[in-house]
Parts: sequence; C-alpha cells; structure tokens
Amino acid sequence: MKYDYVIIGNSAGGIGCAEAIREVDRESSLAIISAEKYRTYSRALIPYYLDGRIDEEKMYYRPEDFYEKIDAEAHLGVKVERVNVDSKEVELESGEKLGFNKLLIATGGKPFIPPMEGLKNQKNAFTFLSFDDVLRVKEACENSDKVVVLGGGIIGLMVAEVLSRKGLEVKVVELLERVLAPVVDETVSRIVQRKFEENGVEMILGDTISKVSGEEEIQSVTLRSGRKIETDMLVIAVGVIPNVDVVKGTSIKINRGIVVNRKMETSAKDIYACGDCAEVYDSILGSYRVLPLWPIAYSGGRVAGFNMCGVERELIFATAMNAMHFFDYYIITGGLNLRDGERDFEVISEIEGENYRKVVLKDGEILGFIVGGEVRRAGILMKLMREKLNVSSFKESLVKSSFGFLDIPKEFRWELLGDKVKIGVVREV
Amino acid sequence: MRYSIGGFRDLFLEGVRSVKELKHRVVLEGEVAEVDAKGLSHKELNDLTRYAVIQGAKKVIMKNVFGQRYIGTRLYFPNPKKKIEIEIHGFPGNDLGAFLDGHKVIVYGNAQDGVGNTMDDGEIIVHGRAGDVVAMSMRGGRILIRDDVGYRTAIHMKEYKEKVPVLVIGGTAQDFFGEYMAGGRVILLGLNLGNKPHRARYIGTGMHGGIMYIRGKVEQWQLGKEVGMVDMDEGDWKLLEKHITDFSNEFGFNADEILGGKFLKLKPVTKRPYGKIYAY
Amino acid sequence: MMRRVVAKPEVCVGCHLCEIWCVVAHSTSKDVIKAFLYERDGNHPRITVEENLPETLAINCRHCDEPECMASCISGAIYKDEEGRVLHNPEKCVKCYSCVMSCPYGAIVISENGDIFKCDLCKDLEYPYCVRFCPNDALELVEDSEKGVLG
Amino acid sequence: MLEGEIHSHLLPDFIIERREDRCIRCRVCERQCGFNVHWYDEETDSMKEDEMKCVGCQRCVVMCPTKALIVKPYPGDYRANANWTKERILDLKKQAETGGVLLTGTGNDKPFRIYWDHIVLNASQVTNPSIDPLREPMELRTFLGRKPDKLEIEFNGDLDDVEIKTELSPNVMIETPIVFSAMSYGAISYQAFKALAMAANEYGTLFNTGEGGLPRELRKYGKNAIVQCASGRFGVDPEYLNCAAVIEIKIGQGAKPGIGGHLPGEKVTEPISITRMIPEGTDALSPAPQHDIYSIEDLSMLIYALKEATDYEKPVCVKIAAVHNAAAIASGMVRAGADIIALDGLRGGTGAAPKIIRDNVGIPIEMALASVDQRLREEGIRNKASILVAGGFRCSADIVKAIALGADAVYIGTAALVAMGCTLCQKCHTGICNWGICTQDPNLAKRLNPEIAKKRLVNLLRAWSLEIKEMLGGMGINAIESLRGNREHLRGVGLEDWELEVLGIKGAGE
Amino acid sequence: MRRRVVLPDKDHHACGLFGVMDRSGKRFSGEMVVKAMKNMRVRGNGLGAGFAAYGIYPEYKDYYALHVMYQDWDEEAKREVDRFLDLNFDVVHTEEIPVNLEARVSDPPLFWRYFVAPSKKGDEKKLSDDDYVVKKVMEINTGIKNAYVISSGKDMGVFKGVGFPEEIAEYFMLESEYKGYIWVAHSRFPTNTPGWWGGAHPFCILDWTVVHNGEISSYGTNKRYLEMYGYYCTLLTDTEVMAYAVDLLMRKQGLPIEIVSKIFASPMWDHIDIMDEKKKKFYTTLRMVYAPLLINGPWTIIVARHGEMFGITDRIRLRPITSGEKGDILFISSEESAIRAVSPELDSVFTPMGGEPVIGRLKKEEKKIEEKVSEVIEGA
Repeated sequence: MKYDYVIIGNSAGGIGCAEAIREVDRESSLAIISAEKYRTYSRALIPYYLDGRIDEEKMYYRPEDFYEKIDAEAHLGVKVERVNVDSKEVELESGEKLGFNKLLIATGGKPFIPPMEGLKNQKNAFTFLSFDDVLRVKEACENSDKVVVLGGGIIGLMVAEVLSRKGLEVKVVELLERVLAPVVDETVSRIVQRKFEENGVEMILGDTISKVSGEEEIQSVTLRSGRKIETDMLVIAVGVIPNVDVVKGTSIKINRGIVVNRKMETSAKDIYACGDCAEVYDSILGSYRVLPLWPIAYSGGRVAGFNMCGVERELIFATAMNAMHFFDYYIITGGLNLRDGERDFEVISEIEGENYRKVVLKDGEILGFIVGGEVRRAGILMKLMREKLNVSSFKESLVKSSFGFLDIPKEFRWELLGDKVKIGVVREV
Repeated sequence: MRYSIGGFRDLFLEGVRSVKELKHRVVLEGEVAEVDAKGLSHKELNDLTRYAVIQGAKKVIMKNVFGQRYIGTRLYFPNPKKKIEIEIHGFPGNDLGAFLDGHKVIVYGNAQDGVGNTMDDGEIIVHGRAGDVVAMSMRGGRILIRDDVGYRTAIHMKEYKEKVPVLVIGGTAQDFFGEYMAGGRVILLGLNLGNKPHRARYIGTGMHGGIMYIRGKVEQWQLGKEVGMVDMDEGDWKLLEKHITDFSNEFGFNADEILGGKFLKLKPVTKRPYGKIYAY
Repeated sequence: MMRRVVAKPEVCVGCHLCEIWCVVAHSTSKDVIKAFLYERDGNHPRITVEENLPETLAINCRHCDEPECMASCISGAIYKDEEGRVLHNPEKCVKCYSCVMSCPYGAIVISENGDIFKCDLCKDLEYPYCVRFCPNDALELVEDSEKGVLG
Repeated sequence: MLEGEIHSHLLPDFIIERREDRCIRCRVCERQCGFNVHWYDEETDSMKEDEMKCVGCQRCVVMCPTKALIVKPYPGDYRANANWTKERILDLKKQAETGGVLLTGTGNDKPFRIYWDHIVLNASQVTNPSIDPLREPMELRTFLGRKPDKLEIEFNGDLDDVEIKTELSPNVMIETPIVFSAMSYGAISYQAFKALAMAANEYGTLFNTGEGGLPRELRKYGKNAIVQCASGRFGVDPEYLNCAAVIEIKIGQGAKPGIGGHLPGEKVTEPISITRMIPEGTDALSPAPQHDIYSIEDLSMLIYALKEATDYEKPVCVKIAAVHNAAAIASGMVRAGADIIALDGLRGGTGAAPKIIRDNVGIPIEMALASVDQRLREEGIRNKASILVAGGFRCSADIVKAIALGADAVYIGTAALVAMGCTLCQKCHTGICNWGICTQDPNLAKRLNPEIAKKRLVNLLRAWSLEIKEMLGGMGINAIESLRGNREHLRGVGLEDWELEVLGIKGAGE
Repeated sequence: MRRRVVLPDKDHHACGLFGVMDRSGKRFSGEMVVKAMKNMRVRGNGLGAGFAAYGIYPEYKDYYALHVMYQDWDEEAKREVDRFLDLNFDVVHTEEIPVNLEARVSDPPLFWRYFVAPSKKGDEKKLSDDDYVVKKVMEINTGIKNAYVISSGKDMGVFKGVGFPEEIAEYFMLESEYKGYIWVAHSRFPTNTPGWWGGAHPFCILDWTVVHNGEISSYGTNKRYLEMYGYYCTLLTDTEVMAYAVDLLMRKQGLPIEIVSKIFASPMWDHIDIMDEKKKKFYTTLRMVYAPLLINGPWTIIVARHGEMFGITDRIRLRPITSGEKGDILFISSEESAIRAVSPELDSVFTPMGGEPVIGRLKKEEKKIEEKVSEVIEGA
C-alpha cells in the first residue's frame, strides 16, 4: 500500500497537517495512523472530561465524518514500529508496510516518570496524558478518598483541581519550591498555591516521592523529606518527553526531540515532524527546543502539511504559550519566563488584587508576559511579542488591564491591524 | 434730482496699454532688464516686469517710478520657483511687494503705505522712509526701512514655526506700532531721534505674539495694555546682531554703535488677550 | 469569499451602538428593548469599542484566513465554515481561553459569566447589525473576492 | 461657594424626559453628550441628567437606540411680561453673573419680518405654457464675474469662424445658483469643511473657505473654492490665492456687521495652526476692519492687489454685511473693481458673535438685495458684477425669489449645516458641537463623517435644484437667466407700500 | 406704481487729496496740481474731482466771487438766482464760466460766476459782510431748486464736477486760464451718492475750502449741531460739515487751527488723564464744550483760506497724509509720489501724527498768526 501522504499521529499536529494538505491538494491519497483506537480527540481536554464538564462526544476534536470529509484513510489503533527512511515506508506493528511520498511524524509525547522506589505497575498509579489514562483515573477516583498528585505543573494542578472538586483529599507534591515554576513567576505561583490551599488541597513543595509502598495497589508514598502519606491513588504528572521511538535507529536526527527546520523538515528528505515529538525553533528565545503545546503542534502540522504538498511555508512564530485556569483563576503566559533572580531584562508589572500583568522586555521588545486574573485580550501582547515591536514608547500601558490598540502609537497600530481598518478617510496624508 | 452719472470708469484698467505696445520700454541685457516706468500705470509696469521675467530676467531695474503700486506682487511662479531681484529708482506706490513670493525688492527712494502687505517671503529694502501699515500681516521674509515708518506698522504680523518675519526700522514709528501683532520680530532703532523719545502711542496694543525690540526711550504710558517689558537674553542679542549688521551694511551705519544702544524688549503678556471679556 | 467588518476609526464616534446592536442581533427577539430588558441571558457584544479619548476604535473578529484562535482551540469549538466565517461553537467550548491567548486582535470576548463570544458576521441575519446600525458609517462590511492566501 | 464664584439664578433651557420602560442603560446618551448632561448612577442602575447643561441639540434623542428620550423646552417661566421676557431676564442675569459680553452662535433668531414669506411666485396659465421640467431641458448654469457691456466680434467672412476681440474678465461657472457660504476651518471642523469641499466639487458649485485658509491637501478642491482674504489674513499665501476659483475679500458678515472675530487659542489646534499659519494655542484674532482698507479707495487697492497676485485670472468678490447704505456701498465696490459682490443679510449665520450685535445690527437681505440690484441698474453697472446673496436662505423658494429680485446666486450656510446635522442649538461659540460640525474637539469632530455629510449636501443641492426647475417650469422659464431680476414674477402679500417700493415689486393682484 | 425717493443723507467716499501753497504769495498755474492729481488717478473712480485756487481774480479781489451751478441747465433757476442776487447784492460782473467742450466729462451742468458786493437792508445791516454772504448762500442753496453756490469767497474759486481730475481741469481750462498761490485739489471715489457735479469737492463757504478723504461717522451729530448755528447741509456729502465747522470755529469764533485741530481730533481721555493739571483742565473743557464737533471716523482734510492752508487727519490717522517742502512751496498730499511727481527733489518730507495739523501760512502773516495762537493757548 502506498500513499502520497502518510501522517503518524492523530492529534493536533497530525490534524493540522491533514487539514493543510487538503486545503491545497484534494486529490492525492492520505493516510493517518494512530496507535490509539479513538478517532481524533483532544488530549488537552482530558481534565475537562475527568471533571465531567464534557462528555465523551465532546472529547472528539473533529466531527465524526471528519476523515471522510478530508478523504483520509484512518488507521486507528495501529502502532507504527519504525520508519524506513530509504524505502520511504512505515512499518507497522503488524509487519504491514505503508509506502509514502511524504511523511509526517507527529507521535507526540509520552509521560515522564521519575524514578521512585517501589513503583511498578500498581493499579492505582496513573499517568495523565491519554484518553485511556483519563478513563482509568475517572474510574479509580469514584472509589477513592485520598490522592497524591506528583507534579505541580499545569497537568498536575489541573488533575488536582478536578479531583479536589470531586471531593477527594488531594495532596500535590512538587519538587520545586513553588508550583508552575517553569511557566509563571513567583507571584502567580503563590496566587495559584493559595487558590489550592483555600480549596483544601495540601501543597507539598520542595519535596518529591522517593518511595511508594504497596504491591497491587499503592498504600502510601514516602517523601524525600521522610514524610509518609497514605493514599488511595497516585497520579504522576511530572511532564512529557518526546515520543521518538519510531525514528530511533534511523538516519533522522534526534536531539531531545526530532530535529526539524522551520519548514518542519527532518534531516531526512520528504519526512517531516511536528508537535511534542519535535524540537522547533523558539522564535523568541532564538533556539531550538521541545515545545509541547497544542497551538504549536497544530501550526507546526499545518506548516508541514503545506510544505509536503509543495507550498513553501515556515513556522515563523513558536514559543512557550499557555492558557490555563485553576479554580477559575485564569492565567495566560507567553514567551520567556524569567528564572528567579535573572536580571538582564526590564520587567514591568502591575498587580491589583489578584489581577496581575507583567511583561519582560529586552531592548524594547517583549520577550515574555504573564497575565493572571483578568485575561481579556491577552492575545494582543502575544501579537506584539510575535512582531518584535519596539514597545518602549508605550510600555507602561502594557500592564494596564484595559490595554488595547489605542494604547499603541498610531504608527504601529495601523500596521498591526493591517487592512482590517480603514484610515485616511477624513484627512489624506 | 437727476444725477449725472459718469458711467463706469475703471480707475485701474482704463486706458491700459498692452505689453505689445510697451515692450520697447524693457531693455533686456543678459539676465538684467531695465524698465522705464515713466508715465506707466501700475498694471503696465507690472505687466512689463512679468514679461521681462518670463523672458529670462532675474533682475529688473525700474527707473522713474512714481507711485506705481503692487511692484513685485505679480511674480508668482510656482513651478519652478523663481527668485527675482527688483531695483526701484524713484517712489513706488502703495502695497509695494504685497503677497510677495520670495523676491527681493530694493527701493532707492521713499516707499508709501502697505509695504510688504501680507508678504509671504523675500526681502524688501527701502533706502528712505515708508508710510502706514508697513509689514501688515507679513508672514515671512525681511523688510529693512532706513528711516521712519507711519502708523500701524507690523499690524497683525504673524509667524509660523520656522517662518518668522523680521522688520527693521532705522528711524522711528508712529502710533499703534505692532498693533495686533501675532508673531515675527520687529526692531525699531530710532537712529534719527538723538536723545528724543519715540512718540508712538499704543505700542503693541492687542499684541499676542512675536517680539519687538525698541532702541531709545519709550515710556510705559506709550505701551498698549497687552505688552510687557522683559529682559533681553543671549538669543535676543544674537538676533539683533545679525539683523542690525545686515541693516548697517545695507545703509552704511556702524553696527556696533547701534548695538551699543539701550534696547527694550517687548512681548505680549498673553497669547489670549481677549479671552476674558465674553460670557458663554 | 472573504467577508469581514472593517473599522474606520477616524469616524468612529465612540457611541458603542455597535455593541448594543450586536447583542440585539444575537438575541432571540431581535428587539432592542426586549433584548436588554427581558432577555438578559449572558449575551455579550462580540465587537469591542476601545476608548482612549479622543480616539475610539471598534475591534471585531477579522475572520482571518488562517485563524490563530482556531489553531489554538483545544476543543475544536472554533472552526471556519464554507463561507470563510470563523465561528465558535459554545457547545464544544471548554473555556480554556487558548483563543483569547492567541487572537492577535483581542477580538475574542469573554462575557461576565466567563463565556466566550465572537463575531459570526450575523450569519442568521441579512446583514451584520453592527454595520447596519453604525450611525456614522464607521464600520463597513467588505467582501474580498480574493480567497485566502492559498486560493 | 468658591471664591469669586456667584451662585447662579439661571433656569434650565430644556427638560429631559426619560421613558424608563425603554431605557436599556446603554449609556449612549452619556457618551454622545459633549455637555455632560447624562450620567449613569451605578447605585440605582439608572441614567440621570443635569438639565442645566442641556442645550437641546437633540443628539442624544437621535442616537438613543430605543428612543427613550424626549428633550423639550423647559416650561417654567417668570410672571408674564411682554417687556421683560424670559430671554431678556435670563440674558441679564447671565451678565450679572459673569460681567461679560454675551456670545451666541448661528444667525439672528429674532422675529424680524421674513420678506420671503410675504412674496409669492407666478405661474403660467393659458397665455403662455408652463414647461415640464422633468422632460424638457431646464438650465441652471450660472456665470459669476464681470461681463462687458458689449462684445466686439471679428468676422472672418464665415459666421462659423468668429473671433471675440473684447478682452473678457474672468468668470466662474456653477451648475446651480447655490453656493456654500464662508465657513472657515477653525470655525467648523475639518470634517465639515471637507464635506463642503467635496460636495461643491461633486455638484459643480463652489464652497467658501472662510478666513481660516485652505488645508494643503484640500487644495485639489481649489477649482471649487472661493478663498477668503479677510482681516486676519490667515493662511493667505500666494499658492492659496492662485489655487482658487474666486477670491473673496471679506469686509463684513451678516451676523455681526462691523465686528471682528476671535478664534480662541484653545481651538487653534495643530492642524488649524498649520492651515492658518499661526502658532498653536494663539488666539486667531480677526480685526474688525481690514487694516489696509479704511475707505473705498483702499478697497480698490486690495482688489487690484489680489488681481495682481493672481495675474488677473480670478474674479474678485467683496462681501459685506447688509447695512443701511448697502446700495451705495455696493456701487462703490463695483466701481472699485469687484467682480462679484456678496451681501450677507441680517439673518446670516455665525460661529460666534456678540448676541447684542447679532440681534440688532444690519438689515434683511431681501431689502438689501432689492436696493443694490436696483441701484446698480440705475447706474448702469449691474453687469459689471454678479451679486451673491446670503443670510438665512431656508428653501429653494427663497432662492428663486432672490434670483427674481436680482441675485445671480445665493450663498447657503446655515442650510448646509442643517443638512449635515446641525440642529441650531446656537452653541457654536462654546466650541462644543455634539454633531461634530462646529468644534475642534477631535472626539466630537469625528462624529461628522465627511462622506455622509457630503452625500447629504449633494442631496440638498440636488433637491433644491430640482425644485427650482419645477418653479421655473411653472413660470414658463427654462433658463435661470430669464428669472434673474425678473421682478414681474413676484408679488407681495401683506406688505406695506414702502416695503413694496424698496423691494420693487407689486402687491398681489396689482 | 408708487415711487418715493429717499435721499441718502450723507456721502461716503474716499479720495486723493492734494494741496500746494507758495508761501511767498507767488501765483502759478494749475499745471502742477493737475499733474499731481493725475499721478493719483487710482484714488478716484472718475465720479468726481475738483479744485480750489486762491488769488485767481486779482481784478475783482474785493468782491465776493460766487460760482453758481445750475443743475440740469435749469434756466428758471438761473433767472431766480439772477433776481435774488440783484435784490441782495451789487453785482459788478457776471459771466458764464468758460469751459472746454472738448473735455471728456459727462452731463456737465451750467456754471456762472458773479462778482458781488453785499447790499444789506433792514435788520441784516447788523450782520458782517461775511455773515451776510453766508446767510444768502444758504438761502440760495436751500431755497432755489437746481441752483447751488459752490464757491463764495473773494479772489478765489472752486471748479469741480464729475470726471477724473485731469478731465475736470481740462473742462475748466485750469492750466491755461488761472494762476493762484494756493491750489487744492481732490479726486473722488464716492459710494453713497452717485457722482453729481455738486457733490464733488472742494466744499466752500466764503473763502474757506475743504477737501476731504474718508467718511465722517459722526456726520449726523456734527450736522445737527451746525444747523443750530445756521449752517444747512444741502450737498449730500459729509465733507460739507467740515467746511461749516471750520467757518464756525475759525472765522466766527476766531480759534486758530492749532486749537480747532484739538476739537476735531481731540486727544484720547487716557492721554488727557496723564497730562499736567493745567493741560488736563484745558483739554477736558475743550472736549466737554465742543463734543458735538469731534469728527469721528477716518478722515484727512486739507483746508484752505486766503493766506493759510492746512492738512489734518483724524486722531488715530485712519487716512493718509504726507507733506513736503521745497523752498517756499508747501505740499500736502495723500501720497508722497504725487508730490514727487511734480517736485522730485524736496527739502523735507514728513507725515504728521494723527490729529496734528500741517500748516502753511503766507510768510508775511505767519508771525501775526503765531502770536495770536500763543495768546489763545496761554489764555486757556
């Protein structure tokens, strides 16, 4: 079997790619291969599903007839064993081989599980990444009272919030001294921490699990500090690492993730990669890195898709960006998150109650921002950052909650808005 | 009563002769044209001047000028802009250089009323005296008058950004000097007064912009309500030095001697002299 | 066919009537009094008039060729229909605000209840109300015959 | 009480009724009121108003999406007194509180007799046919400028090949005898000014820059511009004069004969300052007289100065306020070389004038026009100049009557403003205009979209021109020149002998 | 149709003025003044010009020379005037004023001149000759239709009409027929009254002549004041009041022009307020008493009588004046160029302040008058 396009991966990156291909090329054959048996769903939605805010149907990212509509052959529940670069084939678990003209690898990430003593496949130890994971957690939590969540990152906290709201006694264990440390600053970390604590979640910081006890089921965990916590469940949500299994041992270059250029091409001809499995160029930091983020996966897939069918595109903008919320406290971040104590940057911030805005500038350009609480129109900051505009002349206004285009000097403003506004209708220049 | 009506008589244009009939009065040599203005009406003289410039003259010398008006006015050449020099021998009439568009006019004789009326740019130099409303609504350029001027000199003179008109008067002026002045620099030297004070009254009445420099004696009661005396600063002296030096070179005075005199600097006390008399 | 509402800030009078009529357009009754006095159901204007007097500027969804909001939408709630409109399906929305994060115009609105609203070009009406009722022609519905970047 | 302040005894001019069952608290009224009348009270979730500030401009009423507002005159009054009317008492109190000259905007609102309303037009019946203006040609084209008494024509044997030997004075052609009168950029907003320029351009008529200059980017409308050279000489440079169709020397204005003008410094914003060529924030003072014109021969001096400055290529117009000796003055103006004379009557508009002047000085335009036309004819110089009349023209019939009395064309000012949005609230002098017309506040000025305003103006010109054609057709006339000075088509109703005599028309039935 | 003629009650006009005087008393022809006026052609509009000349009738210098204008060549009016003069005067000589019919003027009326001596009767014997003549002139001007006495002094005459100055001069042949030691001329630009021959300047009463440029805004006030003293303005022009005011103040009340100028063009109150007490009192009193003769508005006049010519403007000098001297000759003009056109080289040229007169007097009388002036001022 040979296809013009083969996509390994059925999530944001893969779908982005498939949709882009079909915008340009409706004729060629296209196959999407996914190790999971589900039709395309949103991994990012699993906390919402766990919460019960959405049902299974809404987990699906695209309508039921999606593959039909885009005329793609979906190979679901099919695991790819390896990519054969030279023969331009993908080898399936079943041994079947699918040929391709162009290939996208969008295999995503897999959970990172830190080493801890006594951890094996206990029934009540969970990761939290896939549909299967959430189904298991959901089932387990029905009969549990206590849970320990390892990891004070976004996923860890989202799980913790949901479980806490479900009435479980939740303890979050985070290795660092504050939660969300990679994505937000101390101020927001503390606000979030307080939110959890107010809602009865115990936040154990600067500590980690060194040992789990229990055979079939985990009975308790022991922290590095020596504290022992009895628990009914352990959710490990420390992070994801790129899933690069299918290209291991091939000529395709891998660093932490699959190395791609800005056209999302790997080191092998006609083979592209995107999403959590790839390392993309962070246009703000100016270096390649893994950015396991939904929008970047989708855009990366899209860029790959265009390139695959001959329309040259580059992923111009990629950097860290997160929209998150904990107990209705919303946070949107973008770009560089200063490490504590870093000083080579200009920081402007304003806090009013729990409403917080902060921008990090260097040479007049925005390198990063954090907005917490009132997050309306935060995308404008993202845009300014993306355009690398020199904002020195209006930097003070960036941290006003009312910040908008009218705070931006005219010479930039109309450029940012492009032909989406008509100027000069009164006075010709 | 039956009126005897003289019909319509065009005071300016009646009997005006065409350029064709008169062009023999223009002698063009290279870029210099000479016109004998004797007996010419103002239209005829200005027609001939324009004709000479279109023929290529860059300098026009007028002889026997007696009262012809608007000399220099009809020289608006936008594309390309031309700069003409006009030398007048005699006594030009009113509105000398009105709406002047950047040309240079030199008068060897006295000028009358309305010198540089609403002049836009250029230079007018009078080797003699001038009449009333000199530099009215002047907007740019420079006027140098060697002797006295009449009433309402520099009335409503204006300025805008880098366009700051300058008027230098060697003698004295009469009443309403700088009335309504809205901008520009006026320098009154009083060179022919000896020790006598200036006689002008209502100096700077309604003034709301610009600066006047007066050399010689002026009493407070001679000033309008809207002006105040202020101290000279370095910038003032620099300005005076520049224009007085030019003035002295033009008319043969000693600049240092003039600059050694006592100068009074007058400025409006407000940009809004009449803001408070109305009820809204 | 690309359609979108274009603002003319120089004649925007800052009356915010576009916002009012946007709510009316998305009300059940389509009646201004009823919409505001009897139907207050969390409806929210999808157009935002920025104010920094004397300047005012109505910002509305641009229905981008390649909408960033759609790219970042984790639930598939934001989609582009056949006519090029970028639409939002509240049924699917989980209020993650990724769209708010990525819309470069700040044109995705969050209501008082935290719901997401965005311009749908009054798809159920003859003409967008904001344009129709702008008292000063400061909004204009433009239709580019030119398709997106990709033809 | 603050120091120096006086507790006011004034009454509100207007009362505001808010129909609560319709108010949706959208706060449009609040945002649209430049006088800060409306405000939202969060505590009671309701809109409130300060009626003392209301000027009755009706902006809020028009903008209210639910029509929840009614603004009407304040009914409270003092004890009836035919001598001490409410207006007199309130004016007096205001002066007692401020000690200042009362200013007002727009034209005279006093009940002077409007002669147009006492003049009726003729129509053809039996003895000659009326003409159907919808299908047959109807000509309104008008030329403004000096005409020679006769033409010398050279025939070259062939009648198709004739040459005119007479030197003609410059004339300007307009497609309808309606011209926009002088409203300066400064008095009115840029938006309004531009709308007038565009409308004049589109319809083939003229607008008048007033004395505030012509912004550089609008000089492309110069061929439709009457540029003013007024006492302040603002923005007058050689290019300004040369780009124009007509140059107008402004001597006086109907609303304030004999009075200069002050554009207060706060209105001299950057763009105004560029156009007027004076520094920002400086009072733009227009002296009462032109200081180079203290007598009639000085007028001729300036007329010819302007002709000189423009190489005798433009007609020069001289505008005066209609005053007692208008006829004689007009004669002098024509003899001084004016190609067009403009008369502005008692009811002429203004951006700002002392109320006492506006309401008491000058004479009605009807009388001035009739006597000027008559006088110029008696002196045999009527063809030497065109007559433009201004001062309160409200409808096309007024225009037809003016032309029949002897005008060549009319200036409309207030009518044009009303077309654009003006509601005659008479607050022009405050610099606040909720309709964006008479203001330099950028926030208010942008309320007037020049494109919309232009359409409204063009529609007005079109509508009035059509009506003029209808009336002409009814009189059996198909060219406007046959109406000019054709007083046979006018009759007076309810006028006294002396009035008929000055107007030079017969009474109805005569 | 009914017609009613409403006569405008004053003239607005503006003009060119010129006066020249030989202070030694030497007489010269009208050529110079005509040339000067021609130079200022653009100050008029062809609707009026006129001249006054002093010393032109030496053979009849003891008789009042009446120049009478008959509008519309009204024979009846002339018969009436002839009868009136025979009755009230001894008429020693009478003739039509000679004119050049070739001159370009329109509709000239008939002009006659009469050289007369008063023949007073009854109560009128109490009147001085001058007062008698004034009274009779007023009687003709107000009583006889179409007849106007345009000149009534001794050894002088006024010549005026509708046309540009050179045309009027040509009509009356001033360059060839007359020689005088003072010439005053006027070129007119009327607005209010259409040009009519009687409305031209100069205005004359006895040997006082006035030419005027400008408009007298206080005309109504001045006119009604003068009417109380028997002066009636009949010539539809505001200049007339100047002539009568000068006659009243200078001839009848004996005030010198140095004082009269302070009545016509009085100092501003804010300047009077800072004068020393004596002066303040004088000027305050002067303004108080002669308030109705403050001449307001823009004006320049040149006034002449035998032995004296002066020019003066309004107090804020809204109209121009320039004066020049060359030897014994004094020039006063609206424009310097007119003076220069007839005398390019001058000993001096200057412009007086508003309200300050330029005075020329016959040298032989200069001293006498100056003494009188100082007497009056001291006495004030």
